[in-house]
Formats: sequence, C-alpha cells, structure tokens
Amino acid sequence: MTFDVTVYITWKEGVLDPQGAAVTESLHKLGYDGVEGVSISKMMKVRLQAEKDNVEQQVVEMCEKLLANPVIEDYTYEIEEVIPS
Amino acid sequence: MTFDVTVYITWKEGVLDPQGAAVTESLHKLGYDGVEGVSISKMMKVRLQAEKDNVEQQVVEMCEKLLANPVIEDYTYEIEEVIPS
Amino acid sequence: MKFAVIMFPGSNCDIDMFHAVEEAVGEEVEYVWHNDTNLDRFDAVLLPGGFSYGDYLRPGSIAHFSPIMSAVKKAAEEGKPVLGVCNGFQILLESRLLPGAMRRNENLHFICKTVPLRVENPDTMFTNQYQKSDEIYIPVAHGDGNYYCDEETMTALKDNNQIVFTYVNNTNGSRENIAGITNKAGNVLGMMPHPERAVEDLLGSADGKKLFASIVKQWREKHAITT
Amino acid sequence: MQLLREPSAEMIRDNKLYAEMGVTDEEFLLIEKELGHLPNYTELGLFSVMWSEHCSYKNSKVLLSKFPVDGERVLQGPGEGAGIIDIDDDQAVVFKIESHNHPSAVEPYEGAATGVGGIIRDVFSMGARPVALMNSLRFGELKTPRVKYIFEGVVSGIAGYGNCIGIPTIGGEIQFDPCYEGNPLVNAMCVGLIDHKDIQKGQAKGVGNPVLYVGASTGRDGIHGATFASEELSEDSEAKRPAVQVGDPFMEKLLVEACLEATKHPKLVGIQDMGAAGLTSSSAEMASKAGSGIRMNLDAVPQREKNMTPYEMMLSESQERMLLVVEKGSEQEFIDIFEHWGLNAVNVGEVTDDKRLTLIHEGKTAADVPVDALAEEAPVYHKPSTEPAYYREFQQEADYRPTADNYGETLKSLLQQPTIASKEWVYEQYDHMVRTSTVTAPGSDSAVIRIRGTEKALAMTTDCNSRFLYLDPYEGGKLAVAEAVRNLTASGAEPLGVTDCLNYGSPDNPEIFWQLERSTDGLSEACRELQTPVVGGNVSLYNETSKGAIYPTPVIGMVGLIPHLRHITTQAVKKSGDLVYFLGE
Ligand SMILES: Nc1ncnc2c1ncn2[C@@H]1O[C@H](COP(=O)(O)OP(=O)(O)O)[C@@H](O)[C@H]1O
Repeated sequence: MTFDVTVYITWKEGVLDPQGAAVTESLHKLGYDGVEGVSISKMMKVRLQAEKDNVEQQVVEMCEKLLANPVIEDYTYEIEEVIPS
Repeated sequence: MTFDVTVYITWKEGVLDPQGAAVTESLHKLGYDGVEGVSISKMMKVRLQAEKDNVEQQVVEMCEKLLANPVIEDYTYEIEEVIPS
Repeated sequence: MKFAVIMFPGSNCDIDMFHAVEEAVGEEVEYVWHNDTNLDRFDAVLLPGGFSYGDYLRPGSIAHFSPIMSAVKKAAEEGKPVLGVCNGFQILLESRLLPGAMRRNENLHFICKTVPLRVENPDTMFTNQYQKSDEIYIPVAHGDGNYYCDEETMTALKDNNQIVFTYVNNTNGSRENIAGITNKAGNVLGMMPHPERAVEDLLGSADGKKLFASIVKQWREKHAITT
Repeated sequence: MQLLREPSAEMIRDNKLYAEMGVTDEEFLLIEKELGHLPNYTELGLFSVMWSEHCSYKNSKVLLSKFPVDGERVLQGPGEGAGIIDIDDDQAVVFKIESHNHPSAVEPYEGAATGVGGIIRDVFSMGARPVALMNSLRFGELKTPRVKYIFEGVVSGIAGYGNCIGIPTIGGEIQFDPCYEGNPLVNAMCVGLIDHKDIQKGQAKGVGNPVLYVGASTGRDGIHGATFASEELSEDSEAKRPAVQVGDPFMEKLLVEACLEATKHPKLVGIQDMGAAGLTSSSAEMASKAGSGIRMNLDAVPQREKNMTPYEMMLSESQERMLLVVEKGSEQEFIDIFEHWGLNAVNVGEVTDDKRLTLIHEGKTAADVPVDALAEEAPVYHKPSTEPAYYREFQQEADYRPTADNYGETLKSLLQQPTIASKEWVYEQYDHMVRTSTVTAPGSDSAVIRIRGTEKALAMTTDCNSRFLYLDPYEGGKLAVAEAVRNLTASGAEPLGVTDCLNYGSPDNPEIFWQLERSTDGLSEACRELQTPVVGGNVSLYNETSKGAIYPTPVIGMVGLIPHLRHITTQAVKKSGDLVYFLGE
C-alpha cells in the first residue's frame, strides 16, 4: 500500500533557533511590529510503500534514526493512505 | 488580537531539491526500500498581534517580501486566532 | 604511528588533514574510504571537515550511517585517539560519540577567519603540549558551529573537564564559548576550529602543530617508545 | 502523456513563433537554407540557443579577434573550455571567467551559486584540478532593500557553492554604482592546475565511439537560459523564472573527483561540460571540433521529470552534468569510475561520420541538423557604431581639480564608500583557506596560492574600473589591464595572461557598440604592450533595464607566476621605521 507521510520537525523547547530569531528581527525591521516570535521548522513529505500494520513503526524509526536529532528536535507525523485513482 | 499563523513553504514544481534527493538516498541505504521520494520544505510559526481585518493581508505581504522566495518557492498559510485562556 | 584520514563523499579538508600529519609530525598517514569497515591497523583516526553528503539534512547526519562509522566507534571504544574537526565534529555529535548538537551560526553566515582559542584543558592526549590558558590562533570555517547542549550535559562536561578549547571571543553563538570537547574517556575530541590549517608559518599560524604532536607523544609514552 | 503539442513547422513560420526564441526573420531563412527544409520545433530550438550571443558571440566575434592570443607560454588559447598557460616543470595553469548576471538578478543565491558551479566545470573538463575561485561583482548602491537582498544573496550563493565543494574563494572585487541597479554583474573565475600530459579537449572523435552522459539528471530547469542571457531584463524576466536553476555543489564535488579520475584514463577521447545550452552545445561543439557527428538516443538521457520532450531535454540547463566520449569497448571502465563516486554514467549515443547531430526519441527522429551549422556557422554581425553624445561632451569639459578643506574628513568619507571600504564582511563568508595553500588571503592586491611540492606560487586578480571606461572606453580599457598587471607585480608575480568577461549593454544600440569597440581596442593594446595574451573569456551583452545600460565593464582576470615563495610580497606595512618610497610620475 502507498502512504503519504508528513513529518514535522520542530525545535525542542528551550533550544534557541538562530534562524527564527533572525527572521523575527527582519520582520520588525520591515515594520511588522505585531510579530512576537517566529519559529522555523522542517516539514518532510515521504511517499512510502509499506504494509498497513508496520507503516507507523517504520516512520518512527526513520525519524529517530535520521530525520530528527533528538538532542535539539522533536517530531510529529501524520500518515495518510493514498487511494489509487 | 493574537493569531498563530503557520506558513508552509514548498519548492515550486520542477525545481531541483537536492536535500530531498539526499535524504531519499540515505533512507534507501538504511534499508527503507519502500521510500519513493522525500521532499523537504519549511514550516514557520508566526505569533502575531493584528487586527482581524488585516491579518491576512499582513501574512501575504510577509510571505512575499521575506518568508518565501517566490522565484523558486510556493507558499500556503493557515491563520488561527489565539483565544486567551 | 599510523593515522587514518576518513573520506566521506563531500569531505573537503581530507587533503589538508593528510598534509598536516606529514608536516606537523611526519608520521604515517593513509586515506580510508567511507565504505571501508576496518580501522584496526591504525593508531589514530581523523575525521576531516567538509560537507559530507552535502550536509543537506543536518551536518553530519547522513555520514554517521556510513559503513566506516562502526569501525570509528570501535576505535573509540578501544581508547585510540579519534579527532573530528568541523564536519568531523558534527559527525561525532550525530553519532553520539560526543554529547550535544550544532545549530546554525548565530549570524546565519558562514564564517572563515583565524580566531584565538583558549586551551582549557591541557591534560588530554590532544593537548599535552599546550599549557593551561594558552591562547592559540586557529582558523574556523563553518556555517553550523553554534554548539548546544542541555544544562545537565553542560554540568557533566564541566565536572569531567571535557571542555578542551573555548573561543576567546564567542564566534558563532556557542554555549559557554565552546570550541572543542572530548568524550568522558578523553580519547575522542571534536572541535570546530581547524588545527590542520595551522601547521605552517607560511600560511599564517603554526599553533595547531602541538595538537598533532600531543597525539604522537602520548602514543609513544603508551607504547614506551623512546626517541 | 504529452498534452501540450508543439507547433508544426508551418505554424512556426506563419506565426513567426521563432521570434519568441530570439531568432530574427533573416536567421530563420538561413536556418531553413542550412536544413533544406523548414525546421521543426526541436530543430529551431537547437539553432536558437546555439545562435544566441551567449553561445555564438555573433555580435562580438569581430571584436574578440583583435585580442593578442599568442605567447611563448600559451598552451591553449580561446576556443576550449578554458585557456592554459605553461608554468614550467611540465605544469600549467588553467583559468577562465564567466558571467551569470541575469540569473543572479532574478534569483541571487542560486544564480551566483550556479555561476560558480559552471566555471568550475569549465576548468576540470580540461583535466585540471580547480585550486582557486575569484569573483567580480557589481551592484546598485546599497540603499534599497532589493539591492541589499541581491548583494547578500549573491555573496552567500558564491559562499554556499564554493565552500561546499572545497575550492577556496580567494579574492575578487566589488563595485557599487546606480548603473547596476536592476542588472547586477556576477562574474566568477576559476583557476586550476594541470600536468601537461593530462590536458584534455572537448572533441568527439572516432566513429562508433560511445557518448556517455554523467552527473545529475535532466529536468526542466533553465530551459532557454542562454537566450535569456542574451536579452535585456524586463518586467517579463520574472515570467521567465523556469530559467532559474538550483545548484547541487555536493554532486559537483563528486563530479570533479570522478572526472579527474576519468581524464587520467588513457581511453578517454573527449570531455565537455554541459553549460549554457546544455546537451545541445556540448554535443554539437564536440562533434563540430572533431569534424564528426553524434547520434543521440534521448530515451536514455536520465530524466528528473516526467514526459520531457526532445526540445526540453536538449535545452535544459540542469546543472552538474558532463558529456564524455570514450573508446569503444571501454564504457564499463568509465561507468565503474563514476559509480565509485555514486554517480550515474549512461551511454546515450555514438560518434558518427556524417557531421550531423541526430536525435532519436521514442523510435523517431526528433531532429537532424548539420553540426557545423549549429556550432561554427552562426551568423556574424558587425553592428553599426556611433560615438555617443555624452562622450563628446566629456571631451570638451575643462579639467576638473578637486579641492578639500579638511583632508582627514575627506579621507574618512572616502573610506566609508562601500566600493572602497573593507570587504571583510564578504570574504569572511568564503572559505578562503581550504586546501591549505592560500599564502596571501583576500585583503591584499592579489591573492596568492602556493603550488604544493614546488617552490612556486600563483597570484591572481580581477580588475575593472567601469567609471573610467564609461568616461573613456579606450583609456579605461587600457587602465583595467594595467591595474591587473600592477596588482600582480605588487605581489611578486610575473603576469602570465588574461581571461576577460565583457559585460555591456545592448549591442543593437550603436553607442553601446561603440563602447564595446573602443574598449576592446584599449584592452587589446594594453594586453599586447604588457605581454599578457588573452587565453579565454566570456561575453555578456544586453545588460540593461528600462532605466538604461550598465557602464561598459570588461572585467580582467589575470594570473601571474611567482617563481619562488620567498618573492611573495603583501600590501600591509610591516614595521615602524621602514622607509616609504614613491615610484612613477
Ligand atoms: N571576451 C573574450 N575574450 C577572449 N575569448 C573569449 C571571450 N569570450 C569568449 N571567449 C572564448 O571563446 C570560446 C568559446 O566560448 P564558449 O564555448 O561559448 O565557452 P562557454 O560555453 O564556456 O562560454 C571560449 O574558449 C572562450 O574562452
């Protein structure tokens, strides 16, 4: 079966993200004073062939091993089956 | 009013995504043969103080001016009002 | 004594590391390709800088799955000196041979310049030729050298004297000005600055020479070779 | 499935669709004559890119022919990927400069990055190991957000590509002037080292020899990039966005190593990079230079996107690709070299003796054209030239003598000009030390790298003061060459030769053509007098926006030899008490 997996990788709480800080500052410079903060994270779309009963396990493994770095990042994911049209 | 805005920034169709290619390849090397492709994009969370009737306009402007690079990237966004608790 | 310089696809300071060993200490040195699996014939392992696999996900993240990395881990467990410079440091972090992680430089730019470092711990197999608080001039060249670890790890690093080099002026936003740390056992060193770029006065500084000399000295003592 | 059908040959003619590809009425007739029939869409595409200014130099050829190109040390003058000059001991230096102006105007990071990637390929396709990068940049005044964005993007693009690939970026120059607002200049130069015996040429010799495609797969990026580079920038340029390519320096790093291994293989016949006009120019030029033809099977071309047409594949400017011709029977040996580096190498065709480029797609002939018509027989124009009115006025003005009341203040305000101020912010972002050979880092007159294993060193510089050229193209041209020579000698080097990048406005304007003419006269004279032959270069015309043309900007890249490391001198004052001398008039 085919799945579309979306993985969101965000900064762990307390870890300062230099890019987010810089973007916040630039937005202020452009006059967007209402901006209180920006955090920048990664979104990955993975198209995956797998069995229904182990797709989730595979996704968790991939995140733990490669896609996220647990020292500074958290991850969440959504798994969606692709219905052939 | 306070809003939580999520901006998704993805590659325009046809634009080379070397990151995605590198991650796909290394997932294959790790034995995840079911992976057909990975595309990596950015997700930004912006906490914003704004008036209800111009929040969307501000978001579009920020995307066009700074957050996305319209030459090679597309963007979409979601705006959510933060209800004070 | 025999050094290995590991080459990952995308390594680009491999040649510099190779020449530095020849230039600084005149010992034997050989390149080892990332697909190899054995480092038994070497006495020290060097992971050079560069952009392994393009560093497209996070620096070092893909390299740490290379076949050679299990041999690097084995060498580390056996107590052999393992030195990771720049991308090599990032690979050691991603492989959990060293604690912590790297973020983008605070100013978001790549930074290439020679900076002063302070020797915090001269009692390691990498620094025995330096004195405590020596200021040495070593080039940095990186975009992701902004060191991070949590409080607990930081306390441990301090308690065990694992912080070996700090920046005299914080260069990239690193916590506690950290430029280089070892593992608890002291035989794995990761540092962002490039000692291999500082072994000849012709190129501006030879302050990195002593680092290579330290490795050789401790190896000789351990193997009771007197010169 | 291909939904968008291409127009038929008759439709192209009747609706003058060729005009959209930059082909004139006369050129269209010429093409028809060369072929003996109306060109189909693909064939027209091949001609349009090969006959663009960027590939054919049709407007500048007559002027380039004035340059002195010979010298005792010259091993390869203009005509190949890069020029080559002997530096004794059977070693040679290989160098070339190239523009990536229009792509950088539209997408500064990727435009500059892929400019660097392209010039590196030009150098290693000669068989040389790239050892240093330089660049020459022009921007509008650092006052508007757009200019700042372009400036920062270009600098980080150059850094991003060069740092990753591990070739030190050791120098360059930057000038800020309103005339470059909207049309910045990004010229990148690469210098390589080679042993005489390893020199390669881009030739497709030997009937039956296989043609190998190596490196990245082909996508729709950069289609018609060469034509884009040969037009003025307009509001429309935004719409031409698909012309923007994204670079993959990691891929190129692997490509450098693999190709350098391949160029040492005795069975390599020819190698060329797929730069501007991609597969079209590499195949047509390799065949034309060897007096042969190439028959190519487009179905074998590695493709990144689905349903690509022959037109799209041939005109794509996807980066990090090379074309090789090898001896028949040795394919596997080359494929193995590339596989070791994790790269694709695919047999896509063979050398023929019919002097034609024949493209096969899905079993049908998609195009069949004479290679010489594409490569060498592009029309050559001698555009009308008129002395500009502004120039006549300048000549009549009385000499101006600046005065200053407070020299200290004047000096300070001069030093604050971005064009004069320190460029540390820029070159700190470039890894200028990798390969541990940089003896004189950015910040002095010329950059110097030593040649490992010898006592020799190479000095290099890029120079051009376009204000001088605007005021007087002839004298300004001479000054640009003289400045480069001074910079080299001040660092202890003997100048060897020149690579130039001629950046100008539209040659269709007689006043611009006059600038081009006069300045190349000046450049030629200076190069002749100072014995610095021109061994390669690049022409970038149509650098103008609705606000007007840029100043004439022929950037001079010059390389010099320092016979012994102890001769290296730098700009900095060394110690107090040293005497100061003034030389010259
Ligand atoms: N301004 C110039 N001065 C001297 N030679 C030039 C100049 N411009 C181009 N050439 C030479 O003309 C030859 C043809 O260039 P071309 O094949 O189009 O190279 P590229 O595709 O790398 O631009 C090259 O060898 C180049 O060095």
